[in-house]
Formats: sequence, C-alpha cells, structure tokens
Amino acid sequence: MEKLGIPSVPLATKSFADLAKSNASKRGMPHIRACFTPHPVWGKTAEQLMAYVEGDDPVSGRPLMKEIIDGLTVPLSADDTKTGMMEVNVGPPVYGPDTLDGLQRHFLDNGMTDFLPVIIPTPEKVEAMLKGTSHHPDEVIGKMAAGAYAAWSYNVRQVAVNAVMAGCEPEYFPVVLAVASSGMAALGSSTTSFAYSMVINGPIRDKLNMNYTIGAMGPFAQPNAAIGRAWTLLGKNLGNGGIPGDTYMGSQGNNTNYNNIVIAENEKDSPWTPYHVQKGFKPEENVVSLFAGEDIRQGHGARRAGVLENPMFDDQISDIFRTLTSQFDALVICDPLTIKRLVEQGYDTKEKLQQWLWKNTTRTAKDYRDSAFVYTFHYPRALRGEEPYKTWYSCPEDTQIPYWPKPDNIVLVCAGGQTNPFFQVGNLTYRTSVSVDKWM
Amino acid sequence: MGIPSAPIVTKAFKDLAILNAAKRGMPHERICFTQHPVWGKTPDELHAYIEGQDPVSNKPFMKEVVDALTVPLSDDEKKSGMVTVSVGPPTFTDTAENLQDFYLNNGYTDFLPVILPTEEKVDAMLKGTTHHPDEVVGKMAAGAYPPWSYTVRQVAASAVMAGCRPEYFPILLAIASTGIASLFSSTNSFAFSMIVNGPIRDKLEFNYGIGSLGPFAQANATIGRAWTLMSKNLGNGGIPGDTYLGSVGNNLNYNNVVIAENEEASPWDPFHVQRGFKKEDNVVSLFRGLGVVPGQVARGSSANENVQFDYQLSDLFSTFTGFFGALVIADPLVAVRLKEQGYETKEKLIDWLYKNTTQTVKDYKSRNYAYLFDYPRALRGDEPWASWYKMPDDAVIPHFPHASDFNIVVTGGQTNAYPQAANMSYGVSASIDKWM
Amino acid sequence: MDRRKLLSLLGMSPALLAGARTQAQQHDKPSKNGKSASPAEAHFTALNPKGAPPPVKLIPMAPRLDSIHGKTIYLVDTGFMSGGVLLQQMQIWFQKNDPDTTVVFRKKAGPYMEDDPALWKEIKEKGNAAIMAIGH
Amino acid sequence: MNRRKLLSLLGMSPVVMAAESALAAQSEKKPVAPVTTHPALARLATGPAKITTVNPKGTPPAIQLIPMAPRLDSLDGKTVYLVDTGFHGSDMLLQQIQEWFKANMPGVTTVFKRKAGPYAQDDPALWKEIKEKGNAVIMAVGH
Repeated sequence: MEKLGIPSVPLATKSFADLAKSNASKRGMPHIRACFTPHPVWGKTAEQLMAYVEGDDPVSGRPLMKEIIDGLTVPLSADDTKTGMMEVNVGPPVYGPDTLDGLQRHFLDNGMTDFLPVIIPTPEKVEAMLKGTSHHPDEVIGKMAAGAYAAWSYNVRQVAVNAVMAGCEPEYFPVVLAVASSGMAALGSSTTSFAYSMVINGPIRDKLNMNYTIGAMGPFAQPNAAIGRAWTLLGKNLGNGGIPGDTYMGSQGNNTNYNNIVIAENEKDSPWTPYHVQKGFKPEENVVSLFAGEDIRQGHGARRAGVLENPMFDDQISDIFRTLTSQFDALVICDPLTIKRLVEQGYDTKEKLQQWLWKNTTRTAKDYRDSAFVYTFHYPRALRGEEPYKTWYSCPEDTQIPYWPKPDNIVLVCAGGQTNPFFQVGNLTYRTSVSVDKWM
Repeated sequence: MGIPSAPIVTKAFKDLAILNAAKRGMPHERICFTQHPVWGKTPDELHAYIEGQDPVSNKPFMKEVVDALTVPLSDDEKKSGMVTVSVGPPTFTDTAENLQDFYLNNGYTDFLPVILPTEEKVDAMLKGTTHHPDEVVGKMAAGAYPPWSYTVRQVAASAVMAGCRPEYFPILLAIASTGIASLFSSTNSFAFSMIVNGPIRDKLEFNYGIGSLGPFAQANATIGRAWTLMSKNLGNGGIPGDTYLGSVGNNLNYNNVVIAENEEASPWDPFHVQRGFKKEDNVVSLFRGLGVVPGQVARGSSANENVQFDYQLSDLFSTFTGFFGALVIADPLVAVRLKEQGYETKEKLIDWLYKNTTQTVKDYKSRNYAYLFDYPRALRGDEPWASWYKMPDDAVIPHFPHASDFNIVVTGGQTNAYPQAANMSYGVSASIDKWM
Repeated sequence: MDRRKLLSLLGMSPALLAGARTQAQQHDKPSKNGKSASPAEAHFTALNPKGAPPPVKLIPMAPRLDSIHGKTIYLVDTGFMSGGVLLQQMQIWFQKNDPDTTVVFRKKAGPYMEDDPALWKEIKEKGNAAIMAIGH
Repeated sequence: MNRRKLLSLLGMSPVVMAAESALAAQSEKKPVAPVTTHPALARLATGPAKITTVNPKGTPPAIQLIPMAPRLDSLDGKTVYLVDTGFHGSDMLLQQIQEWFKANMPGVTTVFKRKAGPYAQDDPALWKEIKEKGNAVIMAVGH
C-alpha cells in the first residue's frame, strides 16, 4: 500500500507488537507506523471493541485513534523515506576455537539448536558429511522461509553443518539435501501450531537401516530420529524460523516439531503400491515426500470397529476423519496387518480405499461452515469464486458435502511392526516429493 | 501353580515371549507358536493354523501343544535359584567421538546426540540436589516386567545425557521417584505427558508462552527427553520387540509432551492446587495416553464471532477413547473466554463436559478399545462397564466413565484462542521440592 | 522489547538504524567457558549453521496527508476472526467524531496471506489512506 | 534369533543356560576401550583425547528361576483348561483347539474360560478353579 503511495496504518493486537515491527523491517520498512489494540479481538462484543477504539494503544499508551490519525498525517522523517539495501548479518563463518562444552553452550544460547545437545560441526565433521554427496559444497541449493518472509538461501555446506548437528551420518546426507532443496521449512509462522511429516520410499530405507516396523514413528532408529530432527534445524538456521514471537507464532506449540513425523514406508509388508510409485516414481527410486498440517492421532477411538472378529477398518478410518479439518488433508498410516485385512475386504489398491473413504466421509454444509478454520481459510476463497468452496458455501445447510475436494486428498501409507492391526491418521497435506537420488 | 501349562503365542511375538518367560524365571518355558495374526481370521483359517505346523519349530502345532504338557522335564527346566543380570561395567573410556557412537549403538540414547556423562558432568549434576548419590530413588519397569532400581547417581547420568542443567535435576528425581516409564510395552503406541507447576517454572525459564509445547526452551526440551532416556536406561524400556511393542510407534516419545502451566495468565486454579498442593509448591504431574490433537478443527468453533469452546471440545472428544481420559490444554485466551461464558472454575467446565459428551451404547460397544479394555472389566463386574454392557443399544451413556477422567491445564502465548486436547489420563503428582 | 534491540536480534545493523552507511557487523565472540575441568578441554572450531539472508530493500513510506478531513479512508479486514467487527466499530467512531471523513469498509478476498490486486487498485484510485486490521 | 542369543542379550549368563550352578554372572560384554589414558597425557598426544563416562543403566533385579511344573504322562482322561486372555481372535482359536481335541483325542476333557479383568491383571478365582479341577492349561496370549 505504501508502495502505491497511499499512506497506511496497519492495526494489530498487542500480542503481535514485536512481530509487526520485525516483519515490517524484513519487508524494508523498519519505521512503519503500526498501531495496536488490546488482545484479543476475537470473541469480544461490539461494545467491548468500541471501548478498544476509544481507549489507548497499549503499546504507545496514547489514544488509539490519535495514533491512527497521526500515523496517516504526521510528516515523514528522513529515516522514514530512506531507500537502498540493508544487509542482514548472521555472524562469522566459524566459531571458536573453544572447548566442546563452550561451543555446545554457544550454539544453545544463540538459538541455533532445538535446545538439545548437538554434535559440534567441526570442519572435520562437516567435511565427512560432505562426502555423502557428489554435489559441490558451494552449490546453492535452495531458499527457505518460515512464512511470508523474504527467504534465506543456502548451499550444500550450510546444509551439511545442520546435518552434523542433528546427529546424521554422511550416508543420510542426500535425504537431508533433498528435504532442504524443497525450500519447505518444518516450522511455520502461523498462530496455529503446525506439524510436519515426511514419507520416505525406495531402497535407501534399508541401506540406511531406517525403522519401518515396530515403533516406526518413535525414537528407535538413528536415521529416522536424526533426519527428522535435521529438518527442524534447517528451518531454524537456514530458514530463520522458530523464533517465538517473531518467525514462530504458534500459540501453544507442537511437540512433533522436535523430530517431525518421519515415516519410512513398510513397502516389504504392504500389498499396496508404495507412495512414491503413486506419485509417478519408479519403485527403485529413492524419494522423500513432505507433508504439513495439524497433528497425528490414533485410531483407537473410532466407532464401527466391527467389535468381535470382523474389524471394519474402512469404517473406522472414516469415523476418525470426522474430527479432522478440511483445511488440511488426511495422511493415513496403516500397520501391515490393517492393510491385509482391508485387502481381504476388497480394497486391493490404495486408490479403491481412497475413493471409498472420500465418498463415504461426508457432513452437512452447516457443520462444514461451523468451523474456525473453514471460516478463516475457505470462506475468503469462496468469496473469490473458487470451487468447490463457493458451492459448499452457497448450497442449503442440510446438503451432505465431502470433507475434501478429491479422493487424492486422502493419502495412504504403510508402516508398523505387525504386533497389532492399528492405524493412525495425520491431518496433514501433501506438499511435494523430491528425488533423493539426485542428491547422492 | 504346579499345573503344567502351554502358552500359545503368535509368531510375531516369538522373541518377546521367550525373553518374557526368562525374565519371569522360566528361560526354558515351552511356548507353542501359531501363524500371525489370529484377529480377523475365519474359523476355517484358524482350523488350518491348528492342523498345520508351529512356524517356529516347524513341527505339527498340536503335537507341540500335547508334548509341552506331557514330555518329562529336563534338568534345566527343573532348575531353581537366582540369576543376576549384568548391565556392563560402571564406566567406559574412549575418545568422545567413539563414546558418542558407543552410547548410540548400545541403545543408551534416543538415537540423537547426547552430552557424554563424564564423571565431572555427573558430579556437577549431583550438585543440583541435597540427596546422597547412592540413595535409591525408585524402581521402574516398561510394562509387566520385574522393575529395575536406580540411585540418584544413575538418574544423574541420564539427566546429563539429555542435556539438562543441574538446576533441573530435582524435577528428574521427582519423575524417577514415581517409577513411571515413558515408554510402555504395549502393542499400542502410547504417549506420555507431564505438567509442571509452581515457581520453579520461572526459575528454570520454562516456556509456557508462545510455542510452549514445541522446541523453544531448554528446560522443556531436555526434561522431556530425559524421561525417555531414564525409561530406556533405568527402566529397561524401549527395546523394540522386547520391552517396546507399539506397532506403529509415536513421535511424541522423543521428548514427551511437557506442559508448563501458564499460571499467571490463567483465570483458574493451577493444576497442582487442584491436586491439593499449595500454590508455592513445585510439582510435576504425569499423564499417559494416546496423543494430542488440535481443537480448532472441531465443529462448534463457530463461523461467526460467538465461539463456543465448550461445544468444540466436546465434539473433539467424540473420536477419543474412553479408556484414557481427556486433558484439555487451553490457551489462556480460551480459558478467559470460557470463564466469561460462566465457567468460573475448571471443575464447572469439567462437570459440563462430562455431562454433555455422550454416546449411545451401540456406538460404545462398536469401539475397538471397549472390546479390548472395557469388556473384560464388565465381565468381572466392574462398574460402570458392567451396567453399560447390559443396557439397550439406544441408551445414552457418558463418553468417559467418570468426571475425574477430565483434566484442564492452561498454557500458551495468547496469539490465538486455540485449545488443544490430549486423550490422556492423569497418573500421579510428585513434589519437586522434596528432591531439591 | 524496543525496536533497536529487536532489530539487532534480527542481525540488522544498529549503525544503519542510526542513519549511517550500511556495513556488515561482526558477531560477538563466543564466551570462553574456561572453567571446564573436563578432559575434553581441547579447543575446537565449529562452523556457523546459518543460511544466507537476502538483503532487505528499504521501501520509503508514502507521503502523509495534511489532515484526514474530507478524505476517503479504506478500512481493510484481512479476514481474521472479529477483525471486521473491530473495523465496523471504528467506522462508527469516525461517523461520530469526524463525519467529514468518508470511511469505506472492505473485506479482502482470498486467504489472508494472499494479495487482492483488485482491492489495491480500487484504493489507489478512490482512497487517500488505509487502515488494515491484521490482528486476531 | 535363537534362545541362547536372546538370553545373552538380556545379560543372562550362558553358563546358567548350560546347566552349571546358578551364580551371579559377569557380563560377557567388553568395555569399548579397556585402556584408561590419563587425561593430561591424552592432551599431549596428537590424537583425540580419551575421556571416561559413566554407564547410564539402572540396576536390574536378580531373576528367581521357577522350576516348571511336572508334566503329565499323557493327557488321556485329564482335564485341560483353555484360557483366553482377551485378545482379538484368541477365543476363536481356542475353540478350534477344543474341536481338535474332540476329534483327535476324545479322552481329553477341555474347558474353555475367558479370563476376567484386563489382560495385564490376574484372575485369582480362575487360577483357583484350575488348581482344583484341572490337570493342564493351554493359554492363548497372542493376537
């Protein structure tokens, strides 16, 4: 707006005071005249909000409306009209020499970790990591931002430093590079506390000894643990994410952000097509597919379990879908035993089950519209005329509508150790698949 | 008991069954194996299992069963006495790099880098408490195994490894003293959580503001992680196929869900005060269950400006198991709004949620966990399950058996009025001050 | 946090903020924790794990109005919960306190992080100033 | 994995398995590097310094060996209890076993019982009944 020559005043609530300032700076207007109301606005009555309008700006302590009018009318200072480029400094290329303890503390105190011990990225260790790829250390491989900020760029060496810190072995490096090349950060800057997940396919799962059997998603194998953790460190150090109040705004946070949800698909015990093959890769290719969304939840609470000797997993999965948001998709993780049972029920392909689940998981338009997420994310798209949201907002309240626009919004993968036919459901959306082989 | 017995186990549990019998003192128990799985098979298929071979011994299955009951015992099988289990030497010496690998390869870690527990570092950790290093703190087991015991010093080693500072140590001792492991040997993939209350939250700079459940503070990160390392090292948990059997696993097991309550921004009594502690007491309360889900996805979150968090939470609970409780994790904005709606206390909200979160008996009986966990209790006559199983299909019953299955904690940075909720049950609260 | 501290945390040079010429700033040396009695006392060098932030292009702010009297001000709702109600209260405030000012309320189309070029065009053509509610 | 290897993983001495006298077993595991280097010397050396770290493991309890119950000469004319611990499908499996006995060893009396209470808990009433009326037990603990 300012670029268009129209004086403007952004109005935010007090909780966003730091964010609004640092954000404006990153966009090149360090002196923007932001005004603030008390927090929150949501859930307040019109009378309460009028009191906000007639009251003081809680940041400046001056009457809010005076702040706003001054913001639009007080002449600009020299700083306000400055143009040019401003460099952002991230410190020297190396730290030390210092003791390992001293360096451990330095990395921790400077926000370069997830607050857990790291392997100190000495030149030797980074060199060893770089041997895990044929790519040149100086090759610039991508850009990452933790939200709607200017993205930071990085090269192979900078990715290696973070891979060392997370505890990766050099053989894992191509997977980490593939993730980094996607430019997707595992820490978003929304007030929602997002979760992130990756599905790994191909022979590399066995080469790296990834765990896809008992405890597949838990702390039971180094590649699963370290690769997942590296993604978060990439988000912090390469994408400048994860600074609470600045580039991280999730009100309550998400425990899965430590290591992200790493799923090596159990291709061996699954009668279904592996996920990367569904995405058009060959079975022998190594691929990492990235997801973002809300959380992952277990299927135990589902109704229609069929109780005795006849478990109906299609019904159960559909029942769990009822408390997911349509803003994100569904990533269903099935133990091989669950899949065997589903195949016996007639779902001999993932596509058949996707189709059934999509058709049979519906709700009324009234329930659909009665959701905070739908209001924030879908309603504006409906206003813009986007389908199917426009129809979903204009149809009668009692119309049954699906949870997602297409069967493809439901993703099925296999992981687990066959100790019990369980399943879990992530409210997560597929973003992209990246070849790992390209980064070998 | 003096009665010969033949346990039948499916092939998937072979290693587990043998190890388990050994831990109970019968290293030679005669276990017969069938194909896996049994669940979902037809009578004809099961008949074929029985007529077929034991997939482990490759001998006819029923011959194995009959032999197990009738072939005379060998000398080994008659043996009694005590066997000691060794965990290796008290210290290891090598380069830092080799030791990092050694700890990882020997299952002492969560497969992520640790601070190596040198004697100097362990001694520094021990300065975090007045308790004697040799004092036995408690016993822990990852399931129905004989528990291992541990001293203050042994707890300190895991605390160092996780990256804790000495001032965090009393919290770890409090957790260790409960004997609850954060890795459990069920085929379910359980999750664990802790609530920290009292002035120690500020003293240790716990994060209970923006991103409180995420990787944004050393105290939250390392204390949560230390619980899992203690469960592995002190409780012998987390060995897949032996003491860990969760089929699919749980990402929350890395650091557990550490919740420092935002007591300052909450309009309600803090959790430890609800449990009978004083406000100035420092307390850690432990939970176990399935996981954490976000609340803003549920219905009742309202497309207009009149958000109804009570309905929203209740809707969210409809896919929870009633076997575990419901832990509401409310951002202070949510709590303040609920208070404005008339829930002056946590207890009032719990009362509403308990009464208004219901299901039909038909739906209840169709739930997986009901058959697995509740039906056997009903058989034994335990209430309310015994009554629920006798009611007509269309009777409406509470989703959770008791109002005490609900708990509420307030945490978060007030950037948005979002609640989260965990399908988790309260276990126990332990005083941290006792371990200072 | 004051603006200067906040910006220096971002790595933005205080020199620049004081109006001096842009220059790269040297980062503080790591604290030497010399006390350690650990045998791992040898000193090591470690690489900086940070990526390369792009330089930030400074954008001059638009010239301010002499007064808002008689001008047209757009109140833009970016779509967060209740932002619209807040701006409607503000519209009422203007009607009461400064009736000569024309106040136009608009809800931005599209998700909150996406632009609405049609609206920006309209404001450019018909408006003199804008107030945007980006809060919650 | 064979039984011996499995048990040695547990830290149980192979000596015990080989039927010698039950005595406290020393671990077979070698420490990674038995040589202790004085830290001061290590620092002078060109290679990386060696350090000493403590073993983080807790103390496992000693295991009381339980002699197995004497076996029967034959199942003929005996009463065998089939105990279902409540996992999905195990009741059906035991019913199939019951039919197998009827068809192949009709001299055996079989009694099918579902254990009451959650799977991890004992059912003392049932144990008492078996002790009084049964001669042998087949327990399905699988899945």
